Amino acid sequence: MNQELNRETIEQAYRYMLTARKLDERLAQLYRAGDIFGGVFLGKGQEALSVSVGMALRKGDIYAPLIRDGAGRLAFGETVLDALRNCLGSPLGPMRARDGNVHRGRPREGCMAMISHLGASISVVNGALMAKRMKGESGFMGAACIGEGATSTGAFHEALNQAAIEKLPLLLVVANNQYAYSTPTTMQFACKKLTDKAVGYGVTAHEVDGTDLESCWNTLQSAARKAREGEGPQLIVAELLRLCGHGEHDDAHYVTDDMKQSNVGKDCMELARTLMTSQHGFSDQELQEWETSTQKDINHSISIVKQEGGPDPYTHSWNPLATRELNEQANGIAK
Amino acid sequence: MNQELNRETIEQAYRYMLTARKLDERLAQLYRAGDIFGGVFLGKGQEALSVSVGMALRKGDIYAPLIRDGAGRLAFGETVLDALRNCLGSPLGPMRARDGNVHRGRPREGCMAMISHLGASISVVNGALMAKRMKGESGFMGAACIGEGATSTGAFHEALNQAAIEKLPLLLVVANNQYAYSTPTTMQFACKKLTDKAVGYGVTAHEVDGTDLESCWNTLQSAARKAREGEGPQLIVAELLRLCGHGEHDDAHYVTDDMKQSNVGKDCMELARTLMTSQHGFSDQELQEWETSTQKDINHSISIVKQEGGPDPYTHSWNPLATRELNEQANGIAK
Amino acid sequence: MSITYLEAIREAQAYLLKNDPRVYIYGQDVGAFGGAFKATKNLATEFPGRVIDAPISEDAMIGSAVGAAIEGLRPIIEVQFADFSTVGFNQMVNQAATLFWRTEVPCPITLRLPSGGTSGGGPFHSQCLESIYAHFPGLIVCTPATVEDAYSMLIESVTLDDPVVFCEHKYLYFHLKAKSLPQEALPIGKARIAREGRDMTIVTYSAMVHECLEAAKEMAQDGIQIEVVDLRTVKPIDTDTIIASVARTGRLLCVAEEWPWGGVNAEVISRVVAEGFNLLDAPPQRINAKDTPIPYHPRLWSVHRPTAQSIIAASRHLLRI
Amino acid sequence: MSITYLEAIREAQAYLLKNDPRVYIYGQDVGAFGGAFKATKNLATEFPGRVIDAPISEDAMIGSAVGAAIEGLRPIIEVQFADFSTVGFNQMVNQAATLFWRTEVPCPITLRLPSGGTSGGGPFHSQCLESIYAHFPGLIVCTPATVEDAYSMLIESVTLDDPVVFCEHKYLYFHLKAKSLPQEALPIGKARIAREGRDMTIVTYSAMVHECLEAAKEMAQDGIQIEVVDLRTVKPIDTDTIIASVARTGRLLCVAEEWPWGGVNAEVISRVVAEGFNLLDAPPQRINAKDTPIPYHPRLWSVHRPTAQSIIAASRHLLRI
Ligand SMILES: Cc1ncc(C[n+]2csc(CCOP(=O)(O)OP(=O)(O)O)c2C)c(N)n1
Ligand SMILES: Cc1ncc(C[n+]2csc(CCOP(=O)(O)OP(=O)(O)O)c2C)c(N)n1
Ligand SMILES: [Mg+2]
Ligand SMILES: [Mg+2]
Repeated sequence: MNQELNRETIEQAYRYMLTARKLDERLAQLYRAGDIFGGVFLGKGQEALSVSVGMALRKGDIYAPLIRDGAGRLAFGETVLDALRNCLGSPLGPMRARDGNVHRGRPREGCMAMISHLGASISVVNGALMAKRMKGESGFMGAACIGEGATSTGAFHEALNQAAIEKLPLLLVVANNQYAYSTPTTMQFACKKLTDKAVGYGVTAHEVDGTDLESCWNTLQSAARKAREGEGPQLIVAELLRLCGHGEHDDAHYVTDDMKQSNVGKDCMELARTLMTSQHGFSDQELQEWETSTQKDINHSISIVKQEGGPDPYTHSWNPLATRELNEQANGIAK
Repeated sequence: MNQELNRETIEQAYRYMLTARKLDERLAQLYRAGDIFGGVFLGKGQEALSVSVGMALRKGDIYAPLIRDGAGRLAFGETVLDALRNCLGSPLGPMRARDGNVHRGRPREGCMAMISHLGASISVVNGALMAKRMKGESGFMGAACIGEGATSTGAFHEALNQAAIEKLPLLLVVANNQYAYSTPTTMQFACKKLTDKAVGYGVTAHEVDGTDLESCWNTLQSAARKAREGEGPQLIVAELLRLCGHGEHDDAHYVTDDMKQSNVGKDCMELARTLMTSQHGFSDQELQEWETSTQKDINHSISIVKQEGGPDPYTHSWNPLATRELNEQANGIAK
Repeated sequence: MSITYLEAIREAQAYLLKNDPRVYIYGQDVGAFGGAFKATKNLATEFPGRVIDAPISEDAMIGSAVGAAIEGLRPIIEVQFADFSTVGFNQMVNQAATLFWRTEVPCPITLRLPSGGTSGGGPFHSQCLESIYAHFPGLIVCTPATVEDAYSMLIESVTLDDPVVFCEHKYLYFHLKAKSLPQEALPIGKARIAREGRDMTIVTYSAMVHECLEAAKEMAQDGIQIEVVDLRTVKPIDTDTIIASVARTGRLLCVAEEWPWGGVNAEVISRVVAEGFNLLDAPPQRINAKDTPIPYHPRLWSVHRPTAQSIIAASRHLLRI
Repeated sequence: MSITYLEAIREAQAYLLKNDPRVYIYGQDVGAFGGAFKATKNLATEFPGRVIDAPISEDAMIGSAVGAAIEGLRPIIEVQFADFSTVGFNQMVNQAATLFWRTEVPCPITLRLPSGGTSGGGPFHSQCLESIYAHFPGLIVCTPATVEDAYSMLIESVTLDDPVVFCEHKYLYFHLKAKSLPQEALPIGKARIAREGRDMTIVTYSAMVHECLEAAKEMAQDGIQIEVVDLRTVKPIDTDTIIASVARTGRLLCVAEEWPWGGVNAEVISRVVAEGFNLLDAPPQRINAKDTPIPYHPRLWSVHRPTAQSIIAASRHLLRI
């Protein structure tokens, strides 16, 4: 049974989206203030899709979020503190300052920690699902998120085909945000729509307006139900626009005005806000209060994380192997 | 304009097929006699498809044959001597005994020398076609051949997508011979038919009975015309059966009787023979004479090649680089 | 009764499947067919659902193994030839190798690579890729030279909590036989003195151990005693055992079938000179395959890779300098 | 006027496009956008149709370059970060590297790999993969350390009839400036004495040249004269220049930013001891990055890779033994 987007669930969804958006905004500020090492990558414009994925998942499921999945991560259980610790390089973060920004996860809790190579996490989710099946579990599902650019990778193809052969309960969620870095879709694929790929793998396709929370919600719920019920992989393609640069270093000047003014250019947050007030009886004031309190919570977390400081390289352990006795001196040079 | 399969062209096609089949049979014998180093891989059952590809190509085109394309290679200009020299390890062969069996080609003449990694030659053909376009050539085309198993490789996906984006005149010919080594198609893909993949790349698909020379001929002719006329990549999927082991070391016990007795299990050579006699007025005697003379020619070539002996390792040059002065001593060890 | 290197690999997998419900095998044609080399013969029947045919998708094969490992299983991935692992390379060196270091979640997967040259193998069915994997932090790389090690090291590989690249040598598959399977074994990470000697040390591994032993035997007829160290594991390297041997002999020759540039030999020599420079009476030498693709023709191949004869020549040279 | 390392790379490509109609550039975002690092800025406008955006398909990018090379063109392939070349690896090491040896048809392609660590880069935007490529026969591997070399070696790379892996260092992109572009240059394959000295030799390359020069400068204040050899090309290696330097100094330290196992340092040391054992007054030493993935946090990164300070410490150690 699909879960409905009712007053209760939409509040939850909206609050995750809001937190993700506010967190992104603060990260952008911190980046500009020079408080962040390396890059910052935001999910602006993709929150409705992302949260719908996160909320379609349950504890015990597998989730491989990607670069623009702040909202989905929160919905799947990531804390603001984890996110900030990772972005600010706290040794208390999930990756202990060894990896940064969007490269974070807690695999033990089902949240995979992406490597940068696009498309590479899909087969990892497949493997986890195969394992669950071999262990005799049931009712579980996995979701892997990618951008439309990543559909050009060999890894995407091999993994989707693998999932189809093994009939795995995989949601493969493609956020077609119209650009891969600066590359428009015309240089990325030549099919009419990305859902056209589904038939070639023998999987079910779902196309959805990624700017509309309700559509995203319903699509993800129904895809998730199918996956859990044994109908095999579900390919979800959401049309939307990246409302920011590829990273905060990028001014995205190449995004055309036409694109910005088109349907995909709408801001899912604004649309969700309207939905909340016009359809679900939330007041503007209520929303404003959430915004303020979210902002406050984030700021509070930031101040905590800033106090945690960075890692100490001298007490840091440099063992690449879990098998302690097989670790050589980390610099690999016999003295 | 498509070229017709008329009395003249079918004779040519049939003779290439016949030579390929006879050559294969002799190679199998040589293998069993211990005259061949390493493996032997045959194209039995795939000659009609293969020759149709080879004859759809012209001088100046690009061809990347694969493991079972003896007939197509001959049609594209390979000599029996080249084939035998490569399989028997003659230093006069196209690969000078450095590579063997199906790993042969003459890239300067448009015939790529396959590496073993499946799917890897498709993008090579793409690049050659891109180059021809950049050089201002026109009317050319390229064909890359693979088995259905190779459609599972990332390389296949990236290359077909690349060809589609660049709208290259590529024929991607998939011989669905129902097995990849021992693996049946159910463990290779989950789509209903492989032509279903075309729409997901935005390319044209052609499905063909690979056992029937006339169908293969017409399909390849029409696909080639489209490609040359600028309609972009053409995906051709031929249904047939590998009428031999994966290699001569394999007894193919896993091929089911049902499969052998089904439509794909028909022998394209036998069907072609019937076509020749019943439709094109060739007599059984004529065909018998060709068979005898082909056999004789091959045997003659074998005796030539056997006399050529093997390479001399001591006078052999061991330079991996074309830039002579940058080659180190081949063993890479400073003395 | 006698058992081949290949049978030992099969037996190790049978043992693992039987004794550890977390183990499964995934690879092209490994199921009903029993694998291209028959290393999984009958296992699909004996262990239904746990020996699974894969599509021709090395990237997805290895990627999925990482996911299964995260879920607590212990996959064995068979790649049909080591050479083809280059298309699954990224998942091994970036996904599997970094998982524990990044997340503290162990990644116990075993990648079985049928490696090395055989007659007529040619450029793409003969490669030795151990050094390519060993260069990346986070991987263990095993290169068993004996039937006993093929068996015990494969079992231990699957038992370890880290990703293991298991380079089994195709040349040894059928050639090498033992009386029986071992009851006990040296652990992964420890080298073995395959033959004792006082005049020089040869450090080697995998199929080359046998070429070196043959060379040593022949040299012994001239009264020259060569000590042969079988590395067994090329990452980590058991530097202590090597140095101890060099301390006894004063001379070091490293022999490997792989290409020379930056290989096991280079790594071993660098370690020995850094730690044991003063133990050396002569410059350490190495022999590798020639630095070209591996030739198809057996006559070319026979001079491309090191053999007992070229090892003898190098040994004599080393003893003179 | 001053020109950065990155601008030199752009200028080299502009020069090549202008002077050789066979040259084109292919890579993600290299067209109108000018590349992730702006190494192809404005080139798409200046040379219409010859600077082409690629899909996220490294395997197909490199494979297509081989095909174009066969047709007589000279492609430059930009991979966005060296780290991502692992998914195009197979086409480079098996298709491109073997083409000439197998078919006598040269394969003049240049693979540009933005390499090495920068602050906050982390495990997948910092890798040095030169040794992975150098291990395979048939490839030339360049690692320019200066603005001048970035320019002249890139031009020469594209001119050569062989596949070149061009490891350009991201840390140098903006940091490093020169007055002008060079009029002449050492050829690929030749090392350069970056600083003369009599007390010890440091062999290094790429960004580490500058750390070593800084170390040498500081040591000079104590009257210690370090000779710094910049390899420039790591395959082939200019062993003669190295040996000649060691002959003068008697001491060798190898410094590289990459992981230690089987890297450039190991290869250089193995060559030096084989050929120049008796020239050495002390055991050759090496410093590499630690053998773990490259950490994200600058504080961890600063101890993970070699720096002037750790090079000084190693140098002092080497001078004492
Ligand atoms: C295999 C690989 N090649 C190149 C890159 C560099 N890269 C990082 S993000 C990106 C664009 C991704 O576009 P898309 O998949 O559409 O996701 P989006 O950023 O639009 O969310 C590229 C090319 C990479 N991460 N992995
Ligand atoms: C990347 C890669 N993985 C594995 C192999 C080993 N291999 C060689 S042929 C083959 C089966 C090929 O099947 P298919 O593509 O259907 O072609 P067919 O042999 O049926 O003509 C396999 C798995 C390979 N050559 N390349
Ligand atoms: Mg995108
Ligand atoms: Mg097949």
